[in-house]
Parts: sequence; structure tokens; C-alpha cells
Amino acid sequence: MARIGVFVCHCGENISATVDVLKVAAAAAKIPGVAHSVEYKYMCSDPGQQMIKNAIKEKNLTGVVVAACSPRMHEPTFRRACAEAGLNPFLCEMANIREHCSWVHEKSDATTNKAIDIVRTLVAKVKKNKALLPIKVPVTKTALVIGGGIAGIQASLDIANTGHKVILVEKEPSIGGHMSQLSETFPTLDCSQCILTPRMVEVAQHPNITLHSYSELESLDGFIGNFKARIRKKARSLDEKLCNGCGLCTLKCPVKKIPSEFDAGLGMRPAIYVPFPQAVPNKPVIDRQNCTYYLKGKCRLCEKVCPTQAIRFDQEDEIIEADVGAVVLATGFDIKHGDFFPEYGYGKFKDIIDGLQFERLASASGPTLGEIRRPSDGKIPETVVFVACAGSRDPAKGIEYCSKICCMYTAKHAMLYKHKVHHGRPYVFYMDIRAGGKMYEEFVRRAMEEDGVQYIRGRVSRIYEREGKLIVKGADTLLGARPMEIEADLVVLATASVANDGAEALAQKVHVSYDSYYFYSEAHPKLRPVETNTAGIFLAGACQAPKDIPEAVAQASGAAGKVAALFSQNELIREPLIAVVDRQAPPLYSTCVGCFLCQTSCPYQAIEKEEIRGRDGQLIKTVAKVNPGLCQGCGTCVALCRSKSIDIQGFSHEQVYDEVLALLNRGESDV
Amino acid sequence: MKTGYYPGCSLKGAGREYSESLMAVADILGVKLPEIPDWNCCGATAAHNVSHDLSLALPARILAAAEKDDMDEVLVPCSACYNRLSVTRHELLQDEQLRQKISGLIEADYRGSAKVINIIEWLAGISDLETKIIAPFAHRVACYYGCLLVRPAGILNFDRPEDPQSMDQLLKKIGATPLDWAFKTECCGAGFSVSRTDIVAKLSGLILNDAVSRGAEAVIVACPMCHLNLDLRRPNIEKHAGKKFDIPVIYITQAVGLAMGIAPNKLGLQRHTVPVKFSASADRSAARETRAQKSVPGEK
Amino acid sequence: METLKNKARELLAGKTVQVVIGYSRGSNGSARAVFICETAKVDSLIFDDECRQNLAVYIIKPEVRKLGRVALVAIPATLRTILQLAAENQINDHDLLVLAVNTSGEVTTLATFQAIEDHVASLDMDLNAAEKTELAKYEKLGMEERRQFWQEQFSRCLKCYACRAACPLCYCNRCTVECNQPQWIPVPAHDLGNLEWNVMRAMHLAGRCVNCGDCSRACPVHIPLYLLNQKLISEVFRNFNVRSGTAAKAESTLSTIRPNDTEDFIR
Amino acid sequence: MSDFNPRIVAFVCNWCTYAGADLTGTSRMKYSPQVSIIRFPCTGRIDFMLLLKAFANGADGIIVSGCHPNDCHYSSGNFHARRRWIIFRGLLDFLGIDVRRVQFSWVSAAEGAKWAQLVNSTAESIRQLGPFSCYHKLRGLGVE
Repeated sequence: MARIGVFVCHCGENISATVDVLKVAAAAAKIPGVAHSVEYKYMCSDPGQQMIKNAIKEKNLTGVVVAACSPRMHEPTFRRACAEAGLNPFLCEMANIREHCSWVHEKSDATTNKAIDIVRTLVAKVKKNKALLPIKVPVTKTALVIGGGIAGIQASLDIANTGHKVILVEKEPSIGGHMSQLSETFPTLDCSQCILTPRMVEVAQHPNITLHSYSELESLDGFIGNFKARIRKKARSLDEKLCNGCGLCTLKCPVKKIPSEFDAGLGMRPAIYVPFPQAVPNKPVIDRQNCTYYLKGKCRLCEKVCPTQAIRFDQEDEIIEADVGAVVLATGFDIKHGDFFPEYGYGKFKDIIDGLQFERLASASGPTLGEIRRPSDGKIPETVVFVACAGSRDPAKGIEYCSKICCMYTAKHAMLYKHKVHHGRPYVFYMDIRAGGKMYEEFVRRAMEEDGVQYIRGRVSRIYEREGKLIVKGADTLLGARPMEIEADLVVLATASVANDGAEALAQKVHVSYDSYYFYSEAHPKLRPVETNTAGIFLAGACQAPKDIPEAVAQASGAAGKVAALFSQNELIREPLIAVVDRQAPPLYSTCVGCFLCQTSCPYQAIEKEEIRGRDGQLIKTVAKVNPGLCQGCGTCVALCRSKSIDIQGFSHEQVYDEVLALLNRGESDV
Repeated sequence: MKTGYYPGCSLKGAGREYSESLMAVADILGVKLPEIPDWNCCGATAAHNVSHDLSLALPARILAAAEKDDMDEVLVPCSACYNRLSVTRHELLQDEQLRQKISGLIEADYRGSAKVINIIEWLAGISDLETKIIAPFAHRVACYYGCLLVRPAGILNFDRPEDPQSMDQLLKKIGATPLDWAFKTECCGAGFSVSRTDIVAKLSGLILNDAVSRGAEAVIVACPMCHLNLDLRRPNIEKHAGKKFDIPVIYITQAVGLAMGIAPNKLGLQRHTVPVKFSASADRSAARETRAQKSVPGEK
Repeated sequence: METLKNKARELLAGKTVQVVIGYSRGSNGSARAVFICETAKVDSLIFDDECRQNLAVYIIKPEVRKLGRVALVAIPATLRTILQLAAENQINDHDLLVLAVNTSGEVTTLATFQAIEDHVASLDMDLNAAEKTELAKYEKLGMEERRQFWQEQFSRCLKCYACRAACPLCYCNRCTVECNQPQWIPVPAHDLGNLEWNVMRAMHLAGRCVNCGDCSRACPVHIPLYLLNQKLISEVFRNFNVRSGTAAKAESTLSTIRPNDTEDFIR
Repeated sequence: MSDFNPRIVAFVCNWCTYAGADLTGTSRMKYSPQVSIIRFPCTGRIDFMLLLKAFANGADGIIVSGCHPNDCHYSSGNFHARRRWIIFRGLLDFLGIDVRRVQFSWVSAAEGAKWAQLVNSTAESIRQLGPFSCYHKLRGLGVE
């Protein structure tokens, strides 16, 4: 027989002003199973809590209902009090007679009756509460960082510096990402590589970081604290231990005319190559699609010249397995390429390039050694038109968002051009200028006012080629939408920042949600910006949304902080309000029939298949099993289960069912 | 599948060679194109500047008549008419109340069952077109789509608005070499043909200039208004540009007709202001141009 | 008919299957299910318009599974049931061999789910004209008329659960009506319990029912249960554009979502 | 009907609507006391059988409310609930059970005012509809 204690709080006047608390306590006392019912001025005060503790001991209560404020306010307080008195905290419930009653109704019998209804409801619930123990999940204190751009690098270093192991996976032959391609960075115009490469080296040398370059995540299973990662290390066709990075092979390789990915197609590289001089690791890789040996079966020149005999033509991809406790996704972004702007002739005319290509032109380490020369004929362009919002903020192009970085880097590009070609005429077509950020607006102003960059507010309608010039047609909407044509030698399109090609596939591999543009979704747009909805998986950088470097770095450090916090304990303690699939004695074993409706409905992939086998090891039936590490306790599966085989602790069938009945059936406790 | 034919006013007047050539082509193809009984003006550019209801009612009446005559689709060669009819169908299918209102105005229940198709959709839909080609139209051509054939893209959902390809594909089919040029969808001056010939002269001039400079032997059009501006207004254009253009402007149906070996006068070519001949000089200049183009940096 | 018998004979003789489940003539001249384990009995097999029972109901029964591999004579509804059962992880591919039959006596052997899917793809999933008109008739009634109609119908319900027993998709080991903690459905056959039972039954079949009609045929008091099923079938198709029993890998309608599902009724 | 006070049960999710109702309280907005709240982790948890139980036990109206689409604390629970309700409403309506007695809504943790307004308007419309006696009459023996 239940022995429930009801404790009615006045909350000073907050409750007692409109609710007759004495009546409530009296009525509660009459509810079957209530062994003790009192009211007090402030239940949350020390004496109030003491009252509860004493009652638990003296009346050896089996459950407690505190009729006071919202559980969102004081549930932890009272549950702690119960625990201190030796009552399982999950046998304590709160009846919200303040926010949901005394504060929202006038003083009246109806209000008091409602308070009584609420108490009766919670008494009915607590009678069916079960003593629950918090769930403990072990934590593997190794982090997996996917993506070796600035965000991934920052996250790796920050985590490694807290003394935890990091596995960094980069799909390209070298880490560095887009930042390593940049010439200068806004708003300071300091050289990108100068600030990045030291970080790259630090990653390579850090004792806590294991770098897998030229590798990709194959699969990720498990749950927070306990992931199992399989990493595909793509064959470099080279023994990394033997290779000393002398680069002889890359010089001798007969194939030389392959567009360099690093130089955004403006430069050339051999078939065996290091993407760029400061690459980390500084070890070449053979591009098998273009290597003569793989195509024709002969050559092997690199093998001959290699002083350490490191070349391995027969090398195969390798699968590396790793246990990790947390994952940071830092896969970055890409920019729109190809036949995306037929009206701009992008991809048709050599001298219409995108932002990254301009970065390479302006970069001292680029194909033109930092001189602005147009791709077609290497001439120094007299007139350059920069087009902002090329694709961004354009529903017709299916990209409705702002790419965020274009305003700033376009200003930077125009400046760099002017600094390098003093007599040059830079024009910028823009919609709006979005220079929110420390020293950003000032930077753009400088471009306009000191460097004399011509800003034209209007969109470009069409670009076509005429007698070796690029005719840019647009309108100046600040001068009465005057149509204008500019004869340009070079056009730079600030094409939209978009998610990487592989973004969707990866998201599905690791089970994180993503938006309609394939950017990864944060758990909460404001309050949980670096977490995903999948516990233990965090976000850093532009894979979540277009970002500039400082933002990406800040988020990376944030993610690292989250990982460190997770790793700061040996076990995760989680509220046990999770779903469980029932188990029965043989021959039934479980009422679950294994239709696995629950599995498709679970947002957390928390439902697994469990095979029940007889002694002879022969399969008897396959039933659902909830992984307590993954389940977040939404209960969607519970409502879907036809045979009512899944129940959820804290909101069980019995609890909510009895609540409904108790709420609506005013017994003799009625007034 | 019954395809009705809506000529519209121009094809009975200034642009009658468009209609003549279409009929000649349809004959060879053995396709019947019954005119919509008792059709009326689509309202052209005037109606929608005056009254929204009127601009919907006029096309709605035409389409309702087509539906009444059990037509599943209506071929509308004139781009302007095509545009008005399509927009009307779209708006009325979007908004039930509006549909009922307009149906009331035209005293007929417009249901929207008849699809509106343009000349290119129609020709592209003919499977055995190639088999009818006996004299391939082996010329370098600039396919000129104009404004109304592809816009508003959201409503017409025909080809890609900024760089349409469908006419080029069609011209390839009949043996022509469509050129990549810049003025495919630029405005020719349209309705200013009468009120502001200077504007027409300027805009149409730019179009012809680019076509010629890229070595086109003919400009192919699908709109009587474009044709009128580029052909009938040629003297004004030349005056304004201060140079001569001998490049002919041909309706797509005329090009197809020629490729089918139909006699020029059956196609109404004799009605053009600019004589339809593909001068050797054009060829040479064209050849020169293409060589130039090759050497032009950036050109793929 | 002969082709069917020959097929069955061949399958049993060749030990391809251990039992053929099909139709035979019942004592009262009606068609009833028959389980044939030896070639000698094959001749009792029949197929005609009388054969409407959805024999898939047997294949998930443990006692039938014990018999070994099954060859199942299947009408269209049965084929879809098999796919639905597969989608709900109740049967595995190659568990059974399907003999798809039609009224013109043709027999198609379908060995894999893929084969069944391809076969089913050609079928018309929609309710037939008669069903549509009847459904519309009730939908057109006033709310109060509908309520009275159903109250009258359910008042006859005996809670015999024949509908449940006849339904191949009611395969739970423990039905919710057997839960007594809490007692979801009151035991006695009174109006409330009857309504709750029938609402629950219909809801549990939403997005799953293939409209075989066996529940209604099984009902001793002739409650038109098929109306409820057909209503939900049309609702599911109208709202989610889903047809149950069309694919062996399909996700269940109610356990999947589309962010753009209608919500015109939500404030 | 004027003196009729309907009993209305609100099934709400813990993260959005329950918190929203708390906000109504902290902002001291007033609403009709006929409505009592039962707290669930998520609308996805709400079993359609519970709605029937509420009616069977004397409820004249029901409110089911949770997070707006895409705001679900569990990312998709409300979407599952929405699907379930689409079907359930269709069935109830077909059975001649007045679906106007079940009010579905999305009320976020920030929409204290919306909650008050929702409760009042629902209470009013239920008052108009009168007691749900045709359903309550069904209640026979052995419901519990």
C-alpha cells in the first residue's frame, strides 16, 4: 500500500492568495494512499525541505508530491531533499499549482478545485513511480576530428592540449583546407599561410594527435562516449615511413600538366605530387587517374629516382579501426563551380574566375607568384569587375541564404588588386554590404575611400565576351537604376558558399541532421550552437553554415571545450528517463514481436535488434532493445508500439493513464 | 490528343508569313492544326496595362473556347500570345476564386484542361521531324529567343531563362550550326516599335551587331514582334548604327520549311524587308569571325 | 486449375517446399484453406471467385512455420500482405514460395520479395469504384448520423476478436486488449469498450492494412469493419501518398515523417 | 448552456508548451480554470488511446500541444505526433466523433500569451458545443 506525502506550499502569497491551500491539504489527505498532507509558507526553504525529510523518515513515505511551483523551477531541489532523506529522488513529483493555477486564475472555488485536481493527478502518478537509478555510461577519452581545415586543426590542438588523444582525419593529401589557399586574410591583410602553417606543423608534431591524411571516415557506430570509427586510409602508393619528403620524384615525374586542385585549376602539378610546399605531411601521393604507370603499365620513373625506395605501386587502401568517445565534424565548405551562371558565362570564359582562383592569383606562392595576371593570356588586367552575391541570396538559384564571407573577401580582393596594379580599375557590383564584425566595416570603407574601389549597387544581368573584352551588363540602382556596361579584362565572381559534395553522405554515416542546403544542424540555434542532436557529436566551422576564419576558430574551440567537458569524467551520468522494451519469462521472452516500427521512428538510432537464442544457440526471436546510452527519452516509440511492449521510465503507461483518470474522476476528495 | 491552333492577330497580319510557313510545315508533317473557333485578341501588351481582369478574361475566353472544342493543347506560335495565355492559365489555376470570377466574366467555365505550348515545344514534340529533312539548313545561325518565350521562368517552366538551348537543339536537328552568342534573350524594343522607333533601332541594332560579328548568316526568331523589329525596322537600325546589316531574319518555321524543301514563296520569305539570301561574304566574314573567335582567349 | 495442381505436385515431389497452403472446397460448398503436405492430396486444390481468404494469415503462425518451407497460393491482397509482413520484419526473403493466381487460372511462381514487388507493381492499389462510392456515401452523412450508425454497429460487437484472428497483420504476441496494467480496453462488451477496441484496431492497421476484407468476413455480427480500414487507406494515401504492401523494405507510414505533412488543423 | 463549465484536459510536451504555460503564469496572464495540464516528455509520446480515455472519463474537450515544427527538443517527435493526429482525426470524424473537441496546436516556450489565448478560445468553443454527453453516455461497466 502506497504511503504518499503531500506538501502544499503557499509560496508566500503567490499561491495562497488565490488558492485555499488549507482546503487543498485537507482534500489531499482524503485521497486514498495519502499518508501525510501538510501545507507550509515556503516549501523550498530549509525548514520546508526539513519538513519533507522528517516526514519521509517518520511516516516512512513511499512517495512525495510537492504542490508548489513548476517542476522546471524546483524539481531538482525537492528530489535532492528526498534523496537526502533516503527516498529515491524519482519517487518525488511536483504538482504545479502556481504557474498553472494560482497565477493564472482569480481567487475562487474553481481555482482551489483545480489545485486539488492537480494534486490528485500527481498523487496518482507518483503511486506508479518507480525507484530509478541514474544511468552510467563509460567514456573513451579519445576524440575523432573529421576535416583538417582551420576549424579541424584548432579543435584538434585545443583537445590535445587538454591532455586527451585526438585522431584527425583529412581526405586530402595535406591538412590546411581552404585557408591554406588564401593569399591574405581580412580585415588585417596578414598572409594566410604565415599564420596557418605553424598550426599545421604543431598538429603534425603534437604527441596527442594522430593525423590520418588522405583518409576518409568509412563508418561510425556506437553512441556518446563509445563510438567505433572505421577510417579508410587511401593508398598514397608510397611508404610514408621511408619517404623523407625530398620531392625528387615530383620533379622527375614526366606527367606535368594536371590542373592543380590547390591552385584551383590555375596551376599545374605532376602525377606524383605534394599539393603545396608547406604541406603537412610533406609526403607525395600518386594520382592514379593520371599516372602513366597506372594508365599504361610502364614508367616507374619516381620509383627509380626515389633515394629511399619508398614508392609502392601495389599499395592498397587500409582500414583503420578506432574507439572514440566524441566526434567533431569540421568538414568545411566549398564554393559553387561550373555551369551555374549561364548568364555570366562562368566556366565558358577563362577570364571569369571565382574567389578561390583570385586568391591563388594574389598569393605569393600561387601560379603567378602573386602577380594579378588573367588566366587566358597572362596579361595584367586593366579593369577588373568583382561580382558579389553570385548565386547567394537568390531563390531563383536555389540558394536563399547569405554566404556571409563574400562581402569581406570581395573588398579584400579589390584592395589586393589595387595594391598590386596601381593604375587598375576595380569595380564591385553588390546588393548590400554586410560587414558586421570587428574592424570589418572600417575595412570595406578603406577599400572604397582609400583604395578607390568603385562600388556599384546593383546586380549583373549578363556577362559576354566581345573582341577579347568581357562586357559586364548591370544597373546602378543608386543612380536611378541606370543601365551600365563595363568592359572588363577579368571578372571575379564571389560564388555562393555551399556544403561539400560529401556532406550529406557523411551526415548519414554519423547520423546527424542537416538542413535543406546540407549544412549540418546544430542542436539549438542559439543555446547549443556547437552540439548536434546526436549526443557526443559536435560541429566546428563552415560545415554548419558559411563562416569566416575567426568564427570557425571560435566554434572549433567551443567544440573542443565541449569535448573536454565530456572527457573530464570517467562515466557519463544521465537521467534514467528512457524507454525500455519489456522482457518476459520464456516462452514469450518479450511481448515485442520485432516489427521495428520503433526503430524507424527513433530520432537517435537508439533502438537495436536483440536476438534471443536458446541454449542450443538457435534463434528464438528477434526483439527490440533500447540502447540506454543513446535514448533521450522522447517516447515516440512508446506511443507507436502496438503491443505496448515499450514503456518509458518517468512517463510510463501506468503513470500517464492513472493521471488522466485521476484528473477527471473527483472522488470523495472532491470539495 | 487534339492540338488546337491560336494564330493571334499578328499571324493574320504583319506576321502572316509565320502562319503560312507553319501551315506549310504542318502539311508536310501531316499534322492537323484546327484554329480555335471564334478566337479573340489575347490582349497583348495593352490589356494588362489597363485592367488585370481584362488581361485574364481575354486569354481565358480563348482557352475556354479551346476546351469547349475538346482541345488537349493549344499551339501558340506568337511569343507574346503564348506568354499571355500561359500566365492566365497559371494565375487562374492558382486561385480558385479568381477562376470563378473570370469564368463569370467570360460566361464560360474555364477549367484549365487545355495546355498551352509554344512553337518550339510543338516542333520538338514531332518525333519524325528529321526524316522529313531533305535539304539540310546548313547555315550558321543565331537563335534569338527574345524576352517572352522563356520568361517569367517560374510560370512558363520552359528552358533555362538566362541561356535557353531548345531552339539551338532544334536548329541542329535541321542541319544548322547554332552559334553561342550573347543576345539570345535581350529585348528587341518590342512594343516601342511604333511609339519609340529610336529605342527599337538601338536595341535591335545591338542584337544584329552581335549576331553578325559572330558570323551568323541568319537570325532565327519565334515571335512576330521580334521579327518586325529586326526586319521591318532594318532601315532605322542601319541609320542608327551607321552601318549596313544584310543578315536575314527568319522564322523558325521558315527555316524548318526550307530544310523540308518547301518553296520559299510558300513560306512567305518574299514578304521580308531584308532579302533572304545567305551571301558568300557572310560566309567569309563568318569564317573569319570563327577563326578570330578561336584565337580569342577564354573561348572554349 | 490444373497448372496450379501440377505446380503444387512438382514442388512437393521435388521437396522444394514441405507444405502447400491453398484453397479447397469446404463442406458447405464454400472455399476454405487447405494445408497439403503430400502430393496425393494435391487434387483437393481449387481456385475460383470463392477463394477470397487472405492465406498469408497462416504463414507467420509458429505451428505452420514448423511444417517447413511453404508454397502459398496468393491472391493480390495476399501478395501485398506478404510484402507488408516483410517490411515489418516478420518474414524473410526465400522463407516461402508464392503461387500468384488469378481468375483466368494463370499461376505465376514468385520466389523472392523482389519478384513479388514487380508483380504487385502492376496491380491497381486504389479502392475500386464500388468501394469508393460506398465510402463516399458514409463520408457524406452528417456527423450525428455517422455517430449513430457506428454506435448501432458497434453495439452488436461481441469482443470475440474474430476480426483480429482473421487479420494477417494482427500478429502481436500480446494484443493491447490483453494488457491489464493499465487496462487499456475494458473487458466487457459494452458500447464504450466496443468503440475503443474498434478505434484501436483501425488505428493499429493504419498505413498497414491492404484491404483484404477478411476482418469483415470473419465478423459474426457483420460489422462493416472494412469501411474503417478503407477510410484510413484513403486518408493515408491522400495525406502521405503511401500504399501499404508494395515494397519489402518500405518504412511504416506512422513511424516515418515528412517535414511538410499537412497541419491545417493545428493552431 | 451558459452555466456549463467544460472539463478540458491538455496533453502537452515538457519542452515547449509546458514551459509556455509556465510563462503564462510568470507573466500573470489569466485564463479559464477549466483546463488542467498533463505533462509529457514530447507530443510524440502521446498515445491516441489516452485521448479516448479522457473523453470516456468525462472530458468535454482536449488540447494537444507541443513544439512548433523543427523546434522539437527531440528533433522529430512532433512530426510523428502530427502524422498520428492526421490519421486519428480522420478516423474520429468518420466515426461521427466531433473533432472540434480536440484542439491541436503548437505553443512554444516563448508563447505564454498564445497559451492563454488558446485555452480561452478552446474553453469557449467547447462551452458552445456543450457537454460531450453522447460520449460520456457510452461509459458502462468496468472502465477502470
